[in-house]
Amino acid sequence: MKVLYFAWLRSKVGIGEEEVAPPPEVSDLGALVAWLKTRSPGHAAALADMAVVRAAVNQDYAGLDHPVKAGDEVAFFPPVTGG
Amino acid sequence: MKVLYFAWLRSKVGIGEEEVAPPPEVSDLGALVAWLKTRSPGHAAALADMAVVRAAVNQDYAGLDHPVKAGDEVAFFPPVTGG
Amino acid sequence: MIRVQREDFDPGAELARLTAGNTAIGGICLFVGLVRDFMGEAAALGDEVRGMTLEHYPGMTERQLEAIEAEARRRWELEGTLVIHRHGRLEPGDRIVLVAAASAHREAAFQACHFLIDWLKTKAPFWKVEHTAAGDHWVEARASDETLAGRWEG
Amino acid sequence: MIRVQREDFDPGAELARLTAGNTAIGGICLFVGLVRDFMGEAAALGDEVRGMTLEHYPGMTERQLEAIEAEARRRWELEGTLVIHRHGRLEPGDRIVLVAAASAHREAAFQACHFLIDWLKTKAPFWKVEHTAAGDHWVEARASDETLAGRWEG
Repeated sequence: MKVLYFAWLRSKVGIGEEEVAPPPEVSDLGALVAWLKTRSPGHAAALADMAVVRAAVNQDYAGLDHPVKAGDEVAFFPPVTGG
Repeated sequence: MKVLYFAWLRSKVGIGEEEVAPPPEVSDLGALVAWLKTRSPGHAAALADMAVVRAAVNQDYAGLDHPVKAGDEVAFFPPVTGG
Repeated sequence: MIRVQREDFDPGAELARLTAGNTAIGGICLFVGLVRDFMGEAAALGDEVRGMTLEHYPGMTERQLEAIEAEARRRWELEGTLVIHRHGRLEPGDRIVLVAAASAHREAAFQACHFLIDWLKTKAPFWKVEHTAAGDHWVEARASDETLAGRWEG
Repeated sequence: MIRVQREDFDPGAELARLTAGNTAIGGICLFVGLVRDFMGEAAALGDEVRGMTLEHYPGMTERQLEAIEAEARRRWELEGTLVIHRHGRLEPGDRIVLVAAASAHREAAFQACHFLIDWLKTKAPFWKVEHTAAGDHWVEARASDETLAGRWEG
Protein backbone atom coordinates (compact mmCIF):
# COMPACT_ATOMS: atom_id res chain seq x y z
CA MET A 1 0.00 0.00 0.00
CA LYS A 2 1.33 3.43 -0.99
CA VAL A 3 0.70 6.32 1.43
CA LEU A 4 1.16 9.96 0.34
CA TYR A 5 1.34 13.11 2.50
CA PHE A 6 0.85 16.64 1.16
CA ALA A 7 1.40 20.23 2.38
CA TRP A 8 1.97 20.56 6.16
CA LEU A 9 1.27 16.87 6.73
CA ARG A 10 4.31 16.05 4.61
CA SER A 11 6.42 18.49 6.68
CA LYS A 12 5.28 16.85 9.93
CA VAL A 13 5.71 13.25 8.78
CA GLY A 14 9.05 14.21 7.22
CA ILE A 15 8.42 12.29 3.98
CA GLY A 16 6.00 12.69 1.10
CA GLU A 17 5.47 9.06 0.27
CA GLU A 18 6.02 5.61 1.77
CA GLU A 19 5.23 1.99 1.04
CA VAL A 20 3.61 0.33 4.04
CA ALA A 21 2.35 -3.18 4.81
CA PRO A 22 -0.10 -2.86 7.70
CA PRO A 23 -1.35 -6.05 9.44
CA PRO A 24 -4.52 -7.66 8.03
CA GLU A 25 -6.83 -6.22 10.76
CA VAL A 26 -6.18 -2.73 9.28
CA SER A 27 -9.10 -2.87 6.86
CA ASP A 28 -10.40 0.71 6.77
CA LEU A 29 -8.99 4.25 6.72
CA GLY A 30 -9.68 4.84 10.42
CA ALA A 31 -7.67 1.75 11.39
CA LEU A 32 -4.92 2.75 8.96
CA VAL A 33 -4.66 6.20 10.59
CA ALA A 34 -4.38 4.61 14.06
CA TRP A 35 -1.70 2.22 12.82
CA LEU A 36 0.28 4.95 10.95
CA LYS A 37 0.36 7.09 14.14
CA THR A 38 2.41 4.36 15.84
CA ARG A 39 5.15 4.55 13.20
CA SER A 40 6.85 7.78 14.41
CA PRO A 41 6.22 10.95 16.45
CA GLY A 42 6.00 12.79 13.08
CA HIS A 43 3.18 10.50 11.90
CA ALA A 44 1.43 10.93 15.25
CA ALA A 45 1.67 14.75 15.02
CA ALA A 46 0.48 14.91 11.39
CA LEU A 47 -2.55 12.68 12.01
CA ALA A 48 -3.36 13.93 15.54
CA ASP A 49 -6.49 15.88 14.56
CA MET A 50 -8.34 14.20 11.70
CA ALA A 51 -10.88 17.07 11.70
CA VAL A 52 -8.29 19.15 9.80
CA VAL A 53 -7.12 16.30 7.55
CA ARG A 54 -8.70 15.07 4.33
CA ALA A 55 -8.08 11.61 2.91
CA ALA A 56 -8.29 9.99 -0.50
CA VAL A 57 -8.21 6.34 -1.54
CA ASN A 58 -7.13 5.73 -5.12
CA GLN A 59 -7.42 9.47 -5.86
CA ASP A 60 -11.02 9.86 -4.68
CA TYR A 61 -12.07 11.54 -1.44
CA ALA A 62 -12.85 8.94 1.24
CA GLY A 63 -14.20 8.93 4.80
CA LEU A 64 -12.58 7.08 7.73
CA ASP A 65 -14.91 4.10 7.23
CA HIS A 66 -13.67 3.59 3.65
CA PRO A 67 -12.04 0.15 3.14
CA VAL A 68 -8.31 -0.05 2.35
CA LYS A 69 -6.35 -3.02 1.04
CA ALA A 70 -2.92 -3.96 -0.29
CA GLY A 71 -2.19 -2.14 -3.55
CA ASP A 72 -4.28 0.94 -2.72
CA GLU A 73 -2.93 4.47 -3.04
CA VAL A 74 -3.90 6.37 0.10
CA ALA A 75 -3.29 10.10 0.61
CA PHE A 76 -3.61 12.47 3.56
CA PHE A 77 -3.68 16.25 3.16
CA PRO A 78 -5.18 19.49 4.56
CA PRO A 79 -8.37 21.04 3.14
CA VAL A 80 -7.48 22.26 -0.35
CA THR A 81 -6.57 25.89 -1.14
CA GLY A 82 -6.18 26.07 -4.92
CA GLY A 83 -7.87 28.35 -7.41
CA MET B 1 -37.32 70.23 -29.62
CA LYS B 2 -35.50 67.36 -31.32
CA VAL B 3 -37.36 64.04 -31.65
CA LEU B 4 -35.54 60.80 -32.52
CA TYR B 5 -36.97 57.44 -33.63
CA PHE B 6 -35.06 54.14 -33.54
CA ALA B 7 -35.44 50.59 -34.91
CA TRP B 8 -38.95 49.75 -36.20
CA LEU B 9 -40.33 53.08 -34.98
CA ARG B 10 -38.00 54.84 -37.41
CA SER B 11 -39.22 52.58 -40.24
CA LYS B 12 -42.85 53.37 -39.44
CA VAL B 13 -42.41 57.13 -39.03
CA GLY B 14 -40.20 57.16 -42.12
CA ILE B 15 -37.54 59.42 -40.62
CA GLY B 16 -34.99 59.02 -37.82
CA GLU B 17 -35.01 62.56 -36.54
CA GLU B 18 -37.06 65.74 -36.73
CA GLU B 19 -37.18 69.22 -35.21
CA VAL B 20 -40.66 69.99 -33.90
CA ALA B 21 -42.27 72.99 -32.20
CA PRO B 22 -45.38 71.72 -30.40
CA PRO B 23 -47.85 74.24 -28.94
CA PRO B 24 -47.27 75.38 -25.35
CA GLU B 25 -49.95 73.06 -23.87
CA VAL B 26 -47.76 70.06 -24.84
CA SER B 27 -45.87 70.00 -21.54
CA ASP B 28 -45.27 66.30 -20.90
CA LEU B 29 -44.31 63.18 -22.87
CA GLY B 30 -47.88 61.87 -22.96
CA ALA B 31 -49.13 65.10 -24.54
CA LEU B 32 -46.19 65.09 -26.94
CA VAL B 33 -47.07 61.56 -28.09
CA ALA B 34 -50.70 62.59 -28.71
CA TRP B 35 -49.57 65.64 -30.67
CA LEU B 36 -46.93 63.71 -32.72
CA LYS B 37 -49.57 61.12 -33.75
CA THR B 38 -51.47 63.91 -35.57
CA ARG B 39 -48.47 64.70 -37.77
CA SER B 40 -48.76 61.73 -40.17
CA PRO B 41 -50.21 58.21 -40.50
CA GLY B 42 -46.63 56.93 -40.01
CA HIS B 43 -46.34 58.76 -36.68
CA ALA B 44 -49.75 57.44 -35.64
CA ALA B 45 -48.72 53.85 -36.49
CA ALA B 46 -45.36 54.05 -34.72
CA LEU B 47 -46.84 55.48 -31.51
CA ALA B 48 -50.14 53.52 -31.59
CA ASP B 49 -49.27 51.17 -28.72
CA MET B 50 -47.08 52.88 -26.12
CA ALA B 51 -46.88 49.60 -24.15
CA VAL B 52 -44.26 48.44 -26.68
CA VAL B 53 -42.47 51.79 -26.92
CA ARG B 54 -39.82 53.19 -24.58
CA ALA B 55 -39.04 56.89 -24.34
CA ALA B 56 -36.09 58.98 -23.24
CA VAL B 57 -35.79 62.69 -22.50
CA ASN B 58 -32.28 64.10 -22.79
CA GLN B 59 -30.87 60.54 -23.02
CA ASP B 60 -32.45 59.23 -19.81
CA TYR B 61 -35.42 56.88 -19.68
CA ALA B 62 -38.63 58.77 -18.95
CA GLY B 63 -42.29 57.93 -18.28
CA LEU B 64 -45.26 59.54 -20.04
CA ASP B 65 -45.71 62.05 -17.19
CA HIS B 66 -42.15 63.35 -17.66
CA PRO B 67 -42.10 67.10 -18.53
CA VAL B 68 -40.84 68.19 -21.98
CA LYS B 69 -39.87 71.67 -23.13
CA ALA B 70 -38.24 73.49 -26.03
CA GLY B 71 -34.62 72.44 -26.48
CA ASP B 72 -35.14 68.90 -25.13
CA GLU B 73 -33.92 65.82 -27.00
CA VAL B 74 -36.74 63.26 -26.96
CA ALA B 75 -36.40 59.70 -28.29
CA PHE B 76 -38.84 56.85 -28.95
CA PHE B 77 -37.73 53.26 -29.45
CA PRO B 78 -38.65 49.60 -28.80
CA PRO B 79 -37.43 47.68 -25.73
CA VAL B 80 -33.69 47.28 -26.17
CA THR B 81 -32.07 44.10 -27.53
CA GLY B 82 -28.32 44.65 -27.25
CA GLY B 83 -25.70 42.50 -25.56
CA MET C 1 -14.15 52.16 -18.83
CA ILE C 2 -16.74 51.91 -21.59
CA ARG C 3 -16.36 51.82 -25.36
CA VAL C 4 -18.94 51.80 -28.16
CA GLN C 5 -17.38 50.98 -31.49
CA ARG C 6 -17.85 49.47 -34.92
CA GLU C 7 -14.48 47.62 -34.90
CA ASP C 8 -13.80 44.24 -33.36
CA PHE C 9 -11.86 43.99 -30.07
CA ASP C 10 -9.27 41.57 -28.68
CA PRO C 11 -10.48 40.02 -25.39
CA GLY C 12 -6.99 38.84 -24.40
CA ALA C 13 -5.46 42.29 -24.92
CA GLU C 14 -8.34 43.94 -23.03
CA LEU C 15 -7.93 41.50 -20.12
CA ALA C 16 -4.18 42.16 -20.02
CA ARG C 17 -4.76 45.93 -20.03
CA LEU C 18 -7.35 45.71 -17.25
CA THR C 19 -5.03 43.83 -14.89
CA ALA C 20 -1.65 45.31 -15.90
CA GLY C 21 0.41 46.43 -12.91
CA ASN C 22 -2.38 45.92 -10.37
CA THR C 23 -1.33 43.17 -7.96
CA ALA C 24 -4.32 43.85 -5.69
CA ILE C 25 -6.47 41.91 -8.18
CA GLY C 26 -7.26 38.36 -7.10
CA GLY C 27 -9.72 37.52 -9.84
CA ILE C 28 -11.21 38.81 -13.05
CA CYS C 29 -14.47 37.67 -14.59
CA LEU C 30 -15.15 38.35 -18.25
CA PHE C 31 -18.13 37.69 -20.49
CA VAL C 32 -18.05 37.86 -24.29
CA GLY C 33 -21.26 37.73 -26.32
CA LEU C 34 -21.10 36.35 -29.86
CA VAL C 35 -23.45 36.31 -32.86
CA ARG C 36 -25.13 32.89 -32.97
CA ASP C 37 -26.17 31.32 -36.24
CA PHE C 38 -29.73 30.64 -35.08
CA MET C 39 -32.57 32.61 -33.51
CA GLY C 40 -34.64 31.61 -30.53
CA GLU C 41 -33.92 29.11 -27.80
CA ALA C 42 -32.54 26.12 -29.71
CA ALA C 43 -30.71 25.54 -32.97
CA ALA C 44 -33.24 22.92 -34.09
CA LEU C 45 -36.21 25.26 -33.69
CA GLY C 46 -34.69 28.47 -35.03
CA ASP C 47 -34.20 29.92 -38.44
CA GLU C 48 -30.68 30.26 -39.69
CA VAL C 49 -29.22 33.70 -39.08
CA ARG C 50 -26.90 34.99 -41.81
CA GLY C 51 -25.90 38.04 -39.85
CA MET C 52 -27.25 40.95 -37.89
CA THR C 53 -27.03 44.71 -37.74
CA LEU C 54 -26.85 46.50 -34.41
CA GLU C 55 -28.33 49.98 -34.28
CA HIS C 56 -27.79 52.19 -31.26
CA TYR C 57 -28.57 55.66 -29.91
CA PRO C 58 -25.24 57.55 -29.93
CA GLY C 59 -24.85 59.62 -26.81
CA MET C 60 -27.53 57.85 -24.78
CA THR C 61 -25.67 54.54 -25.20
CA GLU C 62 -22.49 55.91 -23.66
CA ARG C 63 -24.48 57.66 -20.94
CA GLN C 64 -26.36 54.48 -19.97
CA LEU C 65 -23.27 52.26 -20.08
CA GLU C 66 -21.41 54.71 -17.85
CA ALA C 67 -24.33 54.68 -15.39
CA ILE C 68 -24.36 50.85 -15.35
CA GLU C 69 -20.60 50.72 -14.79
CA ALA C 70 -20.83 53.32 -11.99
CA GLU C 71 -23.58 51.30 -10.33
CA ALA C 72 -21.41 48.16 -10.40
CA ARG C 73 -18.52 50.04 -8.80
CA ARG C 74 -20.88 51.41 -6.14
CA ARG C 75 -22.17 47.94 -5.27
CA TRP C 76 -18.91 45.96 -5.24
CA GLU C 77 -15.27 46.68 -4.38
CA LEU C 78 -13.72 46.55 -7.81
CA GLU C 79 -10.22 47.17 -9.08
CA GLY C 80 -11.37 47.61 -12.67
CA THR C 81 -14.34 47.33 -15.01
CA LEU C 82 -14.69 47.31 -18.76
CA VAL C 83 -17.66 47.37 -21.12
CA ILE C 84 -17.20 47.24 -24.91
CA HIS C 85 -20.20 47.06 -27.24
CA ARG C 86 -20.06 46.96 -31.01
CA HIS C 87 -22.58 48.32 -33.52
CA GLY C 88 -23.07 47.93 -37.24
CA ARG C 89 -23.17 44.76 -39.36
CA LEU C 90 -21.97 41.52 -37.72
CA GLU C 91 -21.65 37.94 -38.98
CA PRO C 92 -22.21 34.64 -37.09
CA GLY C 93 -19.28 34.02 -34.75
CA ASP C 94 -18.45 37.74 -34.47
CA ARG C 95 -17.97 39.28 -31.03
CA ILE C 96 -20.75 41.71 -30.01
CA VAL C 97 -20.05 42.67 -26.42
CA LEU C 98 -17.47 42.28 -23.68
CA VAL C 99 -18.02 43.00 -20.00
CA ALA C 100 -15.37 42.42 -17.35
CA ALA C 101 -14.85 43.09 -13.65
CA ALA C 102 -11.65 42.71 -11.62
CA SER C 103 -11.57 42.54 -7.84
CA ALA C 104 -9.47 41.36 -4.91
CA HIS C 105 -12.16 38.71 -4.39
CA ARG C 106 -13.57 36.29 -6.95
CA GLU C 107 -17.16 36.51 -5.77
CA ALA C 108 -17.25 40.30 -6.27
CA ALA C 109 -15.73 39.89 -9.75
CA PHE C 110 -18.38 37.31 -10.71
CA GLN C 111 -21.33 39.22 -9.30
CA ALA C 112 -20.28 42.53 -10.84
CA CYS C 113 -19.64 40.98 -14.27
CA HIS C 114 -22.99 39.19 -14.19
CA PHE C 115 -24.73 42.40 -13.11
CA LEU C 116 -23.05 44.41 -15.90
CA ILE C 117 -24.33 42.17 -18.69
CA ASP C 118 -27.80 41.72 -17.16
CA TRP C 119 -28.33 45.47 -16.82
CA LEU C 120 -26.76 46.24 -20.18
CA LYS C 121 -29.21 43.80 -21.81
CA THR C 122 -32.24 45.73 -20.56
CA LYS C 123 -30.94 49.32 -20.31
CA ALA C 124 -28.41 50.04 -23.06
CA PRO C 125 -30.14 51.43 -26.19
CA PHE C 126 -29.14 48.87 -28.82
CA TRP C 127 -31.48 47.13 -31.27
CA LYS C 128 -30.73 44.10 -33.41
CA VAL C 129 -32.00 43.37 -36.91
CA GLU C 130 -31.42 39.71 -37.81
CA HIS C 131 -30.81 38.87 -41.45
CA THR C 132 -32.31 35.46 -42.29
CA ALA C 133 -33.27 33.56 -45.43
CA ALA C 134 -36.87 34.64 -44.73
CA GLY C 135 -35.85 38.31 -44.63
CA ASP C 136 -34.82 40.89 -42.06
CA HIS C 137 -36.63 41.34 -38.79
CA TRP C 138 -36.16 43.30 -35.59
CA VAL C 139 -35.28 41.05 -32.66
CA GLU C 140 -37.90 41.28 -29.90
CA ALA C 141 -36.89 41.91 -26.30
CA ARG C 142 -37.23 38.81 -24.15
CA ALA C 143 -39.16 38.75 -20.89
CA SER C 144 -36.43 36.46 -19.48
CA ASP C 145 -33.91 39.28 -19.82
CA GLU C 146 -36.14 41.51 -17.69
CA THR C 147 -36.39 38.73 -15.11
CA LEU C 148 -32.61 38.27 -15.02
CA ALA C 149 -32.03 42.01 -14.68
CA GLY C 150 -34.65 42.14 -11.95
CA ARG C 151 -32.48 39.95 -9.70
CA TRP C 152 -30.27 42.97 -9.15
CA GLU C 153 -33.04 45.42 -8.23
CA GLY C 154 -33.50 46.77 -4.70
CA MET D 1 -10.76 20.19 -21.44
CA ILE D 2 -8.52 20.38 -18.38
CA ARG D 3 -4.81 21.19 -18.05
CA VAL D 4 -2.49 21.18 -15.04
CA GLN D 5 0.81 22.84 -15.82
CA ARG D 6 3.74 24.79 -14.48
CA GLU D 7 3.85 27.24 -17.44
CA ASP D 8 1.77 30.38 -17.82
CA PHE D 9 -1.18 30.45 -20.24
CA ASP D 10 -2.65 33.07 -22.59
CA PRO D 11 -6.32 33.77 -21.76
CA GLY D 12 -6.99 35.43 -25.12
CA ALA D 13 -5.59 32.49 -27.08
CA GLU D 14 -7.51 30.00 -24.91
CA LEU D 15 -10.73 31.96 -25.42
CA ALA D 16 -10.16 32.04 -29.19
CA ARG D 17 -9.49 28.29 -29.27
CA LEU D 18 -12.61 27.53 -27.22
CA THR D 19 -14.92 29.41 -29.57
CA ALA D 20 -13.17 28.83 -32.93
CA GLY D 21 -15.52 27.67 -35.64
CA ASN D 22 -18.50 27.15 -33.33
CA THR D 23 -21.24 29.61 -34.32
CA ALA D 24 -23.74 27.96 -31.94
CA ILE D 25 -22.02 29.83 -29.09
CA GLY D 26 -23.90 32.91 -27.89
CA GLY D 27 -21.74 33.69 -24.88
CA ILE D 28 -18.62 32.70 -23.08
CA CYS D 29 -17.83 33.39 -19.44
CA LEU D 30 -14.25 33.23 -18.25
CA PHE D 31 -12.65 33.64 -14.83
CA VAL D 32 -8.92 34.14 -14.26
CA GLY D 33 -7.44 33.95 -10.76
CA LEU D 34 -4.26 35.94 -10.04
CA VAL D 35 -1.70 36.01 -7.22
CA ARG D 36 -2.54 39.00 -4.99
CA ASP D 37 0.16 40.85 -3.12
CA PHE D 38 -1.63 40.62 0.23
CA MET D 39 -3.16 37.89 2.36
CA GLY D 40 -6.55 37.90 4.01
CA GLU D 41 -9.59 39.98 3.25
CA ALA D 42 -8.16 43.48 2.75
CA ALA D 43 -4.85 44.96 1.65
CA ALA D 44 -4.65 47.19 4.74
CA LEU D 45 -4.98 44.26 7.15
CA GLY D 46 -2.82 41.68 5.41
CA ASP D 47 0.87 40.98 5.29
CA GLU D 48 2.63 41.58 2.05
CA VAL D 49 2.95 38.44 -0.05
CA ARG D 50 6.20 38.14 -2.01
CA GLY D 51 5.05 35.06 -3.87
CA MET D 52 3.54 31.64 -3.41
CA THR D 53 4.18 28.04 -4.28
CA LEU D 54 1.35 25.78 -5.35
CA GLU D 55 1.69 22.11 -4.53
CA HIS D 56 -0.69 19.56 -5.97
CA TYR D 57 -1.41 15.83 -6.04
CA PRO D 58 -0.53 14.68 -9.58
CA GLY D 59 -3.08 12.21 -10.86
CA MET D 60 -5.79 13.04 -8.35
CA THR D 61 -5.77 16.67 -9.50
CA GLU D 62 -6.54 15.72 -13.11
CA ARG D 63 -9.11 13.16 -11.95
CA GLN D 64 -10.96 15.69 -9.78
CA LEU D 65 -10.85 18.48 -12.38
CA GLU D 66 -12.25 16.10 -15.00
CA ALA D 67 -15.06 15.14 -12.62
CA ILE D 68 -15.88 18.81 -11.96
CA GLU D 69 -15.90 19.59 -15.68
CA ALA D 70 -18.11 16.56 -16.41
CA GLU D 71 -20.54 17.68 -13.69
CA ALA D 72 -20.78 21.16 -15.25
CA ARG D 73 -21.52 19.64 -18.65
CA ARG D 74 -24.17 17.40 -17.10
CA ARG D 75 -25.89 20.35 -15.43
CA TRP D 76 -25.86 22.91 -18.25
CA GLU D 77 -26.03 22.79 -22.04
CA LEU D 78 -22.50 23.83 -22.91
CA GLU D 79 -20.64 24.15 -26.18
CA GLY D 80 -17.24 24.09 -24.49
CA THR D 81 -15.47 24.17 -21.13
CA LEU D 82 -11.87 24.75 -20.12
CA VAL D 83 -10.01 24.51 -16.81
CA ILE D 84 -6.30 25.37 -16.55
CA HIS D 85 -4.51 25.34 -13.19
CA ARG D 86 -0.86 26.11 -12.62
CA HIS D 87 1.47 24.71 -9.95
CA GLY D 88 4.94 25.63 -8.73
CA ARG D 89 6.33 29.03 -7.73
CA LEU D 90 4.27 32.12 -8.66
CA GLU D 91 4.81 35.85 -8.13
CA PRO D 92 2.23 38.59 -7.37
CA GLY D 93 0.27 39.38 -10.54
CA ASP D 94 0.87 35.91 -12.00
CA ARG D 95 -2.09 33.94 -13.35
CA ILE D 96 -3.00 30.87 -11.25
CA VAL D 97 -6.17 29.47 -12.75
CA LEU D 98 -8.54 29.89 -15.68
CA VAL D 99 -12.03 28.46 -15.94
CA ALA D 100 -14.34 29.11 -18.88
CA ALA D 101 -17.70 27.92 -20.17
CA ALA D 102 -19.28 28.60 -23.57
CA SER D 103 -22.97 28.13 -24.30
CA ALA D 104 -25.74 29.19 -26.67
CA HIS D 105 -27.17 31.12 -23.71
CA ARG D 106 -25.39 33.60 -21.48
CA GLU D 107 -27.00 32.47 -18.23
CA ALA D 108 -25.77 28.88 -18.70
CA ALA D 109 -22.26 30.17 -19.48
CA PHE D 110 -22.23 32.29 -16.30
CA GLN D 111 -23.64 29.61 -14.02
CA ALA D 112 -21.32 26.89 -15.32
CA CYS D 113 -18.23 29.11 -15.06
CA HIS D 114 -19.15 30.14 -11.52
CA PHE D 115 -19.80 26.51 -10.58
CA LEU D 116 -16.46 25.38 -12.04
CA ILE D 117 -14.38 27.77 -9.92
CA ASP D 118 -16.47 27.24 -6.76
CA TRP D 119 -16.12 23.46 -6.93
CA LEU D 120 -12.48 23.60 -7.97
CA LYS D 121 -11.75 25.76 -4.90
CA THR D 122 -13.02 23.07 -2.51
CA LYS D 123 -12.35 19.83 -4.42
CA ALA D 124 -9.16 20.10 -6.50
CA PRO D 125 -6.12 18.96 -4.47
CA PHE D 126 -3.92 22.08 -4.54
CA TRP D 127 -2.26 23.71 -1.55
CA LYS D 128 -0.67 27.15 -1.36
CA VAL D 129 2.36 28.22 0.63
CA GLU D 130 2.60 32.01 0.84
CA HIS D 131 6.04 33.55 1.06
CA THR D 132 5.97 36.70 3.23
CA ALA D 133 8.49 38.85 5.07
CA ALA D 134 7.48 36.98 8.23
CA GLY D 135 8.28 33.63 6.61
CA ASP D 136 6.46 30.91 4.71
CA HIS D 137 3.09 29.58 5.79
CA TRP D 138 0.48 27.23 4.43
CA VAL D 139 -2.70 29.06 3.42
CA GLU D 140 -5.70 27.85 5.41
CA ALA D 141 -8.91 26.82 3.69
CA ARG D 142 -11.68 29.39 4.13
CA ALA D 143 -15.13 28.50 5.42
CA SER D 144 -16.56 31.01 2.91
CA ASP D 145 -15.29 28.83 0.05
CA GLU D 146 -17.23 25.86 1.46
CA THR D 147 -20.32 28.07 1.69
CA LEU D 148 -19.95 29.25 -1.91
CA ALA D 149 -19.44 25.69 -3.16
CA GLY D 150 -22.44 24.58 -1.12
CA ARG D 151 -24.74 26.74 -3.28
CA TRP D 152 -24.34 24.18 -6.04
CA GLU D 153 -25.15 21.09 -3.94
CA GLY D 154 -28.32 19.07 -4.33
